Amino acid sequence: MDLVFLAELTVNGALTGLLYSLFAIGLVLIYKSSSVPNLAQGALTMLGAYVVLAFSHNMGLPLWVAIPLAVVIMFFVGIGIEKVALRRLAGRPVIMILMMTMGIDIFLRGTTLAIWGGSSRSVDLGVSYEPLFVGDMLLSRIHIVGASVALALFVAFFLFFRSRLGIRLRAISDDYMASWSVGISVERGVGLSWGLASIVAVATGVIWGEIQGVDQSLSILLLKGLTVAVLGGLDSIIGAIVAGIILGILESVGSFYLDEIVGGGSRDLIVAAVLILTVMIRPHGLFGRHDIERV
Amino acid sequence: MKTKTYVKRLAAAAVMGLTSLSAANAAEDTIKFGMCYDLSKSYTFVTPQITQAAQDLATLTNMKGGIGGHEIEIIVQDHGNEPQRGIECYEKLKREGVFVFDMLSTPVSIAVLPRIMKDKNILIQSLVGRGDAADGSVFSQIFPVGPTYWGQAANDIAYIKEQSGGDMKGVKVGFAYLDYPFGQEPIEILKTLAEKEGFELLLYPVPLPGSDQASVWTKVRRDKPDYVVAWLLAGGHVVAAKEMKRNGFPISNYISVNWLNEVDIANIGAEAAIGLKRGTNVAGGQDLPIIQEILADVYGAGKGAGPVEKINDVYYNTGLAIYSAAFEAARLAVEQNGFPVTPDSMKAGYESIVDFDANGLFAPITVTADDHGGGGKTRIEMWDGKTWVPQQDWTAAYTDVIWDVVKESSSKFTVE
Amino acid sequence: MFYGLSGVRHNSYVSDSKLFPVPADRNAVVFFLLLGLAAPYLVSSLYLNSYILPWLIWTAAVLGLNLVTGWAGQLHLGYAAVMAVGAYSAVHAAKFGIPWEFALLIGGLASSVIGSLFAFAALRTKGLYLALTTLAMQFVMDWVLTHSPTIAGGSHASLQSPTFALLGQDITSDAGLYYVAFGWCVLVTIFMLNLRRTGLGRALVAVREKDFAAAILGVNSFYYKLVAFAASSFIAGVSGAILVATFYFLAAPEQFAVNVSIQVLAMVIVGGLGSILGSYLGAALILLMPGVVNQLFSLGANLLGLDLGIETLAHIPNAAYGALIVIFLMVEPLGLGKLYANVRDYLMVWPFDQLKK
Amino acid sequence: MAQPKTTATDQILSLNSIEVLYESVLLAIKGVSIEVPRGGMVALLGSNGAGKSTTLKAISGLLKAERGKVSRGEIRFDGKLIGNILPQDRVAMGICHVIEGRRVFEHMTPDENLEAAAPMSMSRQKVNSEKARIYEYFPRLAERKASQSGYLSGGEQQMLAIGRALMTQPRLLMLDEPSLGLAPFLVAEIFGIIQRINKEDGLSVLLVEQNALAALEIVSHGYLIENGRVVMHDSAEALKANSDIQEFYLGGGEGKNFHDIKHYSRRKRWLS
Repeated sequence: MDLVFLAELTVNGALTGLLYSLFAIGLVLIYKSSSVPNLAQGALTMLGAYVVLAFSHNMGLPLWVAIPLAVVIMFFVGIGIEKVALRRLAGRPVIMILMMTMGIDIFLRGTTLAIWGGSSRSVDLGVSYEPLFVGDMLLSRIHIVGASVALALFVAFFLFFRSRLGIRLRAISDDYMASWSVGISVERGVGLSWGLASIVAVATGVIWGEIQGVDQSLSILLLKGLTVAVLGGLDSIIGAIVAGIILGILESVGSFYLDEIVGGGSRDLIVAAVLILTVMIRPHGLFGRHDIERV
Repeated sequence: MKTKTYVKRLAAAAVMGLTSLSAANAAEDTIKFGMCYDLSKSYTFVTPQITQAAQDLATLTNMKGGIGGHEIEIIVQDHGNEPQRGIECYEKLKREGVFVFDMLSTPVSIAVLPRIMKDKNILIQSLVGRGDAADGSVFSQIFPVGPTYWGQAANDIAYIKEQSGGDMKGVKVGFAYLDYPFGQEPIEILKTLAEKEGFELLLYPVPLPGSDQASVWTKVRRDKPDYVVAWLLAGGHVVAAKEMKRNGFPISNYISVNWLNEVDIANIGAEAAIGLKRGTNVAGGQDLPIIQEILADVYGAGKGAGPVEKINDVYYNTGLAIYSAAFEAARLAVEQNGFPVTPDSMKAGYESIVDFDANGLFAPITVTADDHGGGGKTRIEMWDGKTWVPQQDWTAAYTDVIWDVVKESSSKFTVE
Repeated sequence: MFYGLSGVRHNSYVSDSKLFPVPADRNAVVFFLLLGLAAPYLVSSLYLNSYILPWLIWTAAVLGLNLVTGWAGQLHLGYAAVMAVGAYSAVHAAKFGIPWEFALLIGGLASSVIGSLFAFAALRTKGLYLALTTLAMQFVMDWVLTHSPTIAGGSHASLQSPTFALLGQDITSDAGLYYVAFGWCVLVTIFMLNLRRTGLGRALVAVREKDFAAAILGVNSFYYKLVAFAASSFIAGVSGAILVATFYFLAAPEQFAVNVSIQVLAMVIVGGLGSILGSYLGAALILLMPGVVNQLFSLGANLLGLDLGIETLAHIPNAAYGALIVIFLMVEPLGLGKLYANVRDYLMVWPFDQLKK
Repeated sequence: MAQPKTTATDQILSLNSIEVLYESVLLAIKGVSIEVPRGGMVALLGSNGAGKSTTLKAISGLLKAERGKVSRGEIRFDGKLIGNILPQDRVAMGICHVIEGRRVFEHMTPDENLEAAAPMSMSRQKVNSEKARIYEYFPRLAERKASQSGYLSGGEQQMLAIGRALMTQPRLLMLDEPSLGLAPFLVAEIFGIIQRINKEDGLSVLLVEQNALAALEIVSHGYLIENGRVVMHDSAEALKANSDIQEFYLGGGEGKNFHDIKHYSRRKRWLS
């Protein structure tokens, strides 16, 4: 294998990885504010894409109208989920919170498919699929677009978390009680983070929907997203970005070699291995706080 | 409409619990087909069309007087691709007088197999499940009418051989497959053929659910295979088409498994898909006598089982193919042994199907006690931007090789 | 009123720590045991073999998961994988000619060994991290199954199970298979009931509540976690093997995939963490719900004259399954077992309910 | 039990025999009545677990976070009943509670800590001028305003917690054990600043302390809580002079043990 090829695998892996980061940012936002691991993020992603399609395909609106509309709707869906389901569980054992988000995941998926049916649809963002060569390396335009969105979101959130509202959200993630004591509405803050995560879900859903079509399989991104989030540290957005790149490269380059040995399909294995090893060796991930729960 | 209201009536009755059993047992003047389908999980890209086709065909047949004067009932239930629920569905319908079952899900078909064999009922297993079930001497109760994946893969190779001028030395064939039993199944036969014909076989596993193919096509671009045979499903083809474009692999050298339909074409883009090839078991398009009849008589009378747009889908044709063969078997059963139809007479009916093609819907099949596949002919069709154009006649290549594999595999199955 | 406590006096610790100190409970248990024994003569074969038999086996499995999750407090999202280990080992052993009694034992032990690997994860992590680790382990297991034809049974990934036999007698009748499931479920239940009264059971609860504190009191939390995982995995393995031997008749990877793990955990939660009765109720609810919901909806649609598409109808049970979990966690996080306990507590003192808080 | 003697208008805060239930079963406070005069400084004294923190949480509304609730009695702030008002709205009304254990936002800088506490409605300039005012009170914080708060010393963190509370523009500042774990000179410094804020801004202060000696130096009035009940209240001078108080809380006396305190409390209750 020559170097150009290795470089191409690496770059394309990193770009794909950034698309995982996109997903993981949604997880991080919620975990950061409320320490809830949101297993329903996959279903939210899928729902986000379906809502965009409902506006663009079913109602015939152009995408640049459909996406903002979906963003607004999903923002309130996210807030609603937090308010109805999660708020009551504050302070309950993590098993119940996990099960709750799993229940929400199953519910959202069932409802989405009951409304729109299971056959795959496509989002057309108008990104060209003509080959794009950089030197001898072939890059994917849509992946570049997606990676740019991920990085743009990262910058946006970086700035947001330095704004006054963002600082208040960070305060909530630091200390509930202290936040309450200085008049920060923790409920509203956590709700806001769910709303933001749902907006991220729309972005993720549209980009992944363009790449692989909109159907049930969008929710399967969850395992990769979780792995990226855990590797990055669960409460760190920069962590999600870096971990996404790492996982993407590991997957792309690693599976190239491993597939030969194990006879294919080693990508899932790599993801599972990264998840297990991270938890075993460094549960707080690359950028997570050290005080994260462990034995 | 008969079949549909029946579904609902049945559901209503079942709520009442035990009472439904005796009630359903009384209605023995019909011929029942039980479709325990996955309508909610992995097979949703195909099951709605197939159930619709089966119901429409039943309606049409009933409008024409049914089979030997007896109406057909189609009972549809969801099992969500879960073996557990598939078995529940089987056991329940069994007691309601159903003995012809169709599971359309590999895991569930596999799960009910032992029960079907033990109860001596009939399992329609076209297009899914185990390929070796074509061996009627072992799988006496299973009817995978139509080609197996093995036969289809072999025919793809035969087509490539034909295109390469009869000599496959130096030809590279890539095989992109979903990395689980569905996609892995043809590997054995492809390896055997590669040895026999001297072409180079390159394997490209695609992890489930098939949406992540970036590295596969990067490899394809470097390996430069002449053809890529693809055992993917639904969205997988759409991703592949995009990747092909990106990697400069001509879509006309892409030969898909039969699971690629008009929805996928629309998702790829009708223009972008021009030249794409598909191995198929049934004739595509609506230009078929049986579909015209359904459109006129069933949908014309407002009795369609679903939206009329869904008819324009090769999976609808596939459903028609499965059930026209099944109804033909039932017709023969009534003709030979009279009413009521029993599992034995149904089996005999199936095994006496000769040269049946449902007016050009698929290649003529002849089912025998040993060959439950019925010939296993497929053909390659090409998308020309508007419709599917057949590239060859119905063929069944390398039948000896396939039967070797079938026999070898079926010999491992023992009926307990 | 049913649970009249008057006249119930215990003169010794032995009698006080009896399994069922309240006579009404004892009577109910005897009643249900007799009902279980007589089931083949009372219930149609459809219900016996398609509903009750899998329900009993799943209940046994749920009890096993409850041991590790409900009692020892360790999250486990890879339970189905552990069941798969037992099922595949047992079937392979039986194919090899080993009598089923030993094959089941082998299945259980194999599961114990693999299941204990999960315990090592539990040594390092807990809560969310343990859940994620076990989930990843489930994926690894799924991968191994779909990529090892020798284990999974050829290119079709289906492994036929030899006819089930005990003491040299082939068991093929509906009633016979039912009794196997019934026997196993009763056995596991008795084990769990007794565990509650032993030091081991109390130690597990201590580990769940606060493993640091337990350690200070001299409870070796790692040892007990290991024991909990091993015992629960044994139950999982045998349950998996019995499920294949008496219900599926062949093993396939889909029977033990990740969604099954989630389903078993849902049974535990809906039934109630740590509740034995809840395990029965949770398994029943989750197993029966899809069919019932589907029928209710099509009935309702029929009555209202709505024309729900067949696809819509098929997805509704899933939505309802998710909603059920959500609603339970919102309304009664301790599950069906707790709901029953509330009623029982109320009736215990009825009509003298001044003890109510 | 002592009855409030002054009229409501003089009082910024008045508690009238409140009871607090945790988890609907555990009675943590059994009838506490307290008054804080406008612009005054009052101390709540008592041993560990006496119910001092619970009283503060009842006032600030933070009980909610611990599944507790005020089951009886009324809390008035500025004459208004506030029992059903959300904690964040009580802060907006002007009650700020500096909770026990400092609890700064550890992963943020002191500067961000202060910003987090500023009401969203406050203008940018006002935020900056408020910050400047707080840095003026606590020059040590100004020096370290860009470092991570988790790495500040205990005294600095306590100052930050108080400064953060001041950002909410309170009229009543409630401090829960500000001296806990701090060196005496730091306690003196912090108490000095509290006194200064009280004088300069007219801020009312309710101070919870175990360190009764230090507290009684700066407050005008003190309440003594035992077992969830107020057992004695008087002016700071009187309390300092009281022999029992000296013995149990100011470390003056010798020879009496815990049993005697209990006995004393009971007798006191009978008398009141």
